[in-house]
Amino acid sequence: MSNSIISLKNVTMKFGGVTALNDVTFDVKQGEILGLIGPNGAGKTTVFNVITGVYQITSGAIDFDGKSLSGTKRYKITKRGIARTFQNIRLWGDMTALENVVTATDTHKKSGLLSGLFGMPISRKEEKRDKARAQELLDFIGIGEYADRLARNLPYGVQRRLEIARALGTNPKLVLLDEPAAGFNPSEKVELAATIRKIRDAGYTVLLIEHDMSLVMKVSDRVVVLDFGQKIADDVPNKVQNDPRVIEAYLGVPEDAS
Amino acid sequence: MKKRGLISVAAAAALAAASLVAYAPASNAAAKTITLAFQGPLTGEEAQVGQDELAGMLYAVKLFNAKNKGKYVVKVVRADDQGDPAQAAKVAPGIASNKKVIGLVGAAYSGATIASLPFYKQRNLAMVSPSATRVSITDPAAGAIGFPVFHRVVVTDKVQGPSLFKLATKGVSSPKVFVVDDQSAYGVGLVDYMKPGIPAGQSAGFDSVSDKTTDWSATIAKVKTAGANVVIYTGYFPQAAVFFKQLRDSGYTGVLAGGDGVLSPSFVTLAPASVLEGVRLTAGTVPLADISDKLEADFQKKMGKASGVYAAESIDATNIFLSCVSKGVSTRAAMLKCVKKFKGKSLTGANLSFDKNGDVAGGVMNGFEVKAGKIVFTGPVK
Amino acid sequence: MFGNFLDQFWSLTFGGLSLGFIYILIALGYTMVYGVLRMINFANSEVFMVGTFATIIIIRDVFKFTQTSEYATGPRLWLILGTALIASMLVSGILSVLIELVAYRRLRRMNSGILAPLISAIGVSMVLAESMRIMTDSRPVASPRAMEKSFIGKFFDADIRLDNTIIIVAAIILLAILMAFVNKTRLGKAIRAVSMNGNAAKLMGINIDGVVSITFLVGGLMTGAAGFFYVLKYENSSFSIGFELGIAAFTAAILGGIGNIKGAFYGGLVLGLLETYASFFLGTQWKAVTVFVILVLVLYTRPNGLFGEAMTQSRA
Amino acid sequence: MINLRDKGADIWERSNRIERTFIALGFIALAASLPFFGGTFLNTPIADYESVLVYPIAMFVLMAIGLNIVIGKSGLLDLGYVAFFAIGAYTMGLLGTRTSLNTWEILPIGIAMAMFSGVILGVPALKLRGDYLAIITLGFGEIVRIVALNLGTLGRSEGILNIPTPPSVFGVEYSFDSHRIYYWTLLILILFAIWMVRRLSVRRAGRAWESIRQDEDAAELMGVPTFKYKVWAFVLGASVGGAAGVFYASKTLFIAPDNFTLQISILILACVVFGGMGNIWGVILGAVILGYLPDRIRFLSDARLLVFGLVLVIMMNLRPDGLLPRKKREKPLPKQVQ
Repeated sequence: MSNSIISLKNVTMKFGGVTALNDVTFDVKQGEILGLIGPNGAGKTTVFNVITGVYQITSGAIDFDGKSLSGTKRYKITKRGIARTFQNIRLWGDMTALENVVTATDTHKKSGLLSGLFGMPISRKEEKRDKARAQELLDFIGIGEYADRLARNLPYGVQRRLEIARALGTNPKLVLLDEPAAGFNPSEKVELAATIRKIRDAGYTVLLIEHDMSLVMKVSDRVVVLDFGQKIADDVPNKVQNDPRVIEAYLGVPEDAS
Repeated sequence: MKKRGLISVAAAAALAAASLVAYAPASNAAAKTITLAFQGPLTGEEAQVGQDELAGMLYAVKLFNAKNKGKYVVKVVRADDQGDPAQAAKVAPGIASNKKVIGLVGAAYSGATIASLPFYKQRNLAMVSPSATRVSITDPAAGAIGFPVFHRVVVTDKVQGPSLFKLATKGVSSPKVFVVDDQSAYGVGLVDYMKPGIPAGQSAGFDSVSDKTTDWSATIAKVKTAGANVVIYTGYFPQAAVFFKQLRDSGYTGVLAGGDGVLSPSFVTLAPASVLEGVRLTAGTVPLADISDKLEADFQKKMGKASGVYAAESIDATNIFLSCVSKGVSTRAAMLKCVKKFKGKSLTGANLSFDKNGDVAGGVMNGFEVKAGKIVFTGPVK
Repeated sequence: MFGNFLDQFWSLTFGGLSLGFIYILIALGYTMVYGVLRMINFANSEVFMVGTFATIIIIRDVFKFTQTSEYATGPRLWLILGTALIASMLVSGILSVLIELVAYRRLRRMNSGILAPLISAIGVSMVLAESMRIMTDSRPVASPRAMEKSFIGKFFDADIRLDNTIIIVAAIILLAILMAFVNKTRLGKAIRAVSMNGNAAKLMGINIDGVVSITFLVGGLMTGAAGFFYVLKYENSSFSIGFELGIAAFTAAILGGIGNIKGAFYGGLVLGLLETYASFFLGTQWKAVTVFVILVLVLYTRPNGLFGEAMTQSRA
Repeated sequence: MINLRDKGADIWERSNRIERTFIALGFIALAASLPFFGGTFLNTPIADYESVLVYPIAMFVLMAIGLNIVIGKSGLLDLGYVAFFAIGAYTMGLLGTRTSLNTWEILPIGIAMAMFSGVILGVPALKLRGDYLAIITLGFGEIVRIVALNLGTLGRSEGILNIPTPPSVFGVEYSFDSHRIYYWTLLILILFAIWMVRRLSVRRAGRAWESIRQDEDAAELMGVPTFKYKVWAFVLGASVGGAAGVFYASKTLFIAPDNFTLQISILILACVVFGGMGNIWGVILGAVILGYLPDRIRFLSDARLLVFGLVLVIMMNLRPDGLLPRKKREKPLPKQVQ
């Protein structure tokens, strides 16, 4: 357990009378790609939301890098090294692709508002550095040529990738990807799988929610399965695939369209 | 469809606007054209006071023009300051630098007057205000900031405050007086000058209520717990009517009183006669109808509406300028001199002249009472 | 002071309650539109103002009352009140629908955000208030007294007045009808569907424009009723009353939790009472300050207003 | 519809440094020469043209630039902006009449007071959901006015009289009727405000505000300290309003609570939205038009506010993003996805 980067211990999340997560425990190890799957409404996105501080958990504990996350403000969680993408794309549409990423890199800027106002050298230097870094990230994700386009005018697939680039812009240790392949065609999915591995290889740890089983099984080092807010499996992909409880969970609910 | 709708709305509004543009008397080639100005709120929330005063001024001018056909044509420039000092500060320099204007009736409000004064002083334009009652404008102790151009035909709060108290408590044994102001400079000023004259033990309390208030429950509760038998409201008639109505409806039976802000022919139309019966009012002059019913009827015929609060003052103020005009005055300097020296009669027949600070000399406070839905003159307050 | 307060407690409470019900009805004009469009219907205050004039015209010009008339009684009184109520509601309701057409519809189709319609609605309120000012010669207009303000009973030490009672009872009936409409009828359900999720409702084939029009109509009807009650209680109106009451009613809607009917109800009651008590304790001049300070405190501890249903805590 | 903003931006982008300097200087020269057009069709009937240039036009422009930081840049609906204007003005009124400090010395104090009250208001208010902010700020605007109306030291409804004009600078005399001098001074303040806003817009703060405006939750989850930047937006907006207030009091010599009503807040908001929220040139244009129009149409007498209202309705319907909207410089790609 010593090399785990984040660990959820007995996490329970209730909304009024509804229990979205029930006593969930798992951890993500440094440098792995962990797939998080489950039928619709199983609580996958809720996991992302409790990790990133959108919701305060009802009970349990979440430790990141050996320290608790509880009570940490959302933007500070990001600063500590957790970044995410959104299932329904939430880019800043009126900014260019590059600006989207640069805004994320701002997390680690030292220069504040006043030094920006008076054009102090530190501010100018950081601007230059971060713009270069943002361009690098766009290239890394493979959408470098779109840098100067407004985000909302980008093709769908590029927007999805830009979400990832923006998350990487915050210089995270752990990247949470929420259905990055939603709406992709098979060839795009293959490319994406390669990209996710590339991200891992670049030293980031990845926690991945994805509906496409084959993609998850292909890229993940390990898979956690949730059903009705409870963890029902946690193992390497091919073992999970054959777990009877997992099969039941998936067959027990109507097949979902995506 | 959509666009046409909008355009027709705009066209209708433009027509409406065009029909509202003031009717200007046709100028006669031989006649001498004289321009006077009116300054006061003509649009926005305070518009009523200004519109009523403007009507008074236009009435006086109409009479004058008719009488002096072929000799003089007096025109009126309307300077709408919305009763707002900020607006006044940009209107005043415009009027001040308009060389045709040789006299100004206004400003209606004290705040707007103060904001305008520097410009009129600099350009030597005589002002006669029908309704700016704030003491500090002419008070030498406060620097007499209006000197020399400012004059007023209305008695200040300094005189009215104590008179109002006197009238309100007249004939009341062991009066307990509750005073409510409307938070305006006028209302607060009246109270400030009334306060020192209130004998010990006769004060039941004070309240200060925004002139936008509609529900007076809290003030009424205070009046009742204080056990007041005299209630004085220092504000304007629309709120006074509502306040008095609610007070009476809640079972209050004592005396009700108000100052010249309440003295309007409209006041009695705003509440049932039974409610307003016996309300006591003070003012420097009197409503046109109390001077003579014929005057009020003529006013309504010529202006198409009933006269307002400061109608008599507006007419008096205008007449001062007009009398100077008929003496041949046609420059600002001459006008200022003429106004300063003016000695004449007011509409009521009282002597009208100014002291050296611009206040109306020897102003008296008159008393009024509402009887059977009418405001009746009851003689000077002594 | 506190002893005095107890003496006057019930009088103050009745005054505050009937004012509160007027706030509630105006607040509904804001809250229903907000619920469906997530927009502040700035012109609603003038819808109210026009409603008060409709009542005055009915009482003064149709039934020919003057300040010296005999008061109406019996069936004639109820006929007059009923006519005036319905006239105010209809005038305001229709005006409200027209406002939506002129100020909102085109902008809504263009997805222009919330501010352009806000300014456009501010423009409409200026037009309405200024037209009314010109028509009324900038004067306040009185509604002659049509009914005696008689006391019909006593509650502890306070007199219960007929007009206050009518307002409270009639307002409660209107609210009950409104609740039934929103909860039970097809149209009402469509309104709720749109206010919960506009896009989903659209996908399910709900005619959004129709629903929006109906919402403005219903909000206008309620606001018009408030205009009638206002005239019944205060017996006057002026071109400028909309602004002040509109702000108060909007505050009430926020206080209760904007966007839902229950919020408007509790918000209006709380504000009506609060204003009245605060005026008594702190002086009327500090009324607005007290109200806003309490509003801040409430929103700080309950970000969705006193009785607002928590929308999802966050959209993330 | 033609997008003048984009045209302008195109020309700007195609110009080199020297050309840009000339364009900028040209505009400044044009603005500075406005007082000399009093004799032309620009003249305002009844109101004094040069006074109108100072107030409302230049004053509105300055305040609209300030409010634009709050509402246009970071998307916070502030309906009580007049409060900061009032605080600046009352600081000038109090200190100007009771101490020997002069306008230039009071200016930073007034700005500081406005900024301080921006923090006092912003810290509780900015934790609230966006829609509620509107009513809280509206309340704050009213509170400031009511306090001025009821506190003896602030002169209550009588206000503060005899506020001194600024002392002369480099031999330039400020007399109450030297409207041009005030106008040019305001122009300098406006240029300074434009410089500040532009400087901030291209850097970290500008991006933070922009991200908050577009999707606040996403911004926070991407590590933007949203609360801090919202307070900053508020405080900077307040500082501009405060500066306008100080200067205003020193121009009119007399202030009273009546000068600081909610209507001013609404008018300034209208300037921002009418001109083109978020785009500083649009905001300036909006303020110029809405400040100027009511005085230009004074010949309509009674109906001028009615017509003003109609103009708002019609223009917002025709150009919902304002006269000069914020940048939308790209043509949508054919494959655009909703």
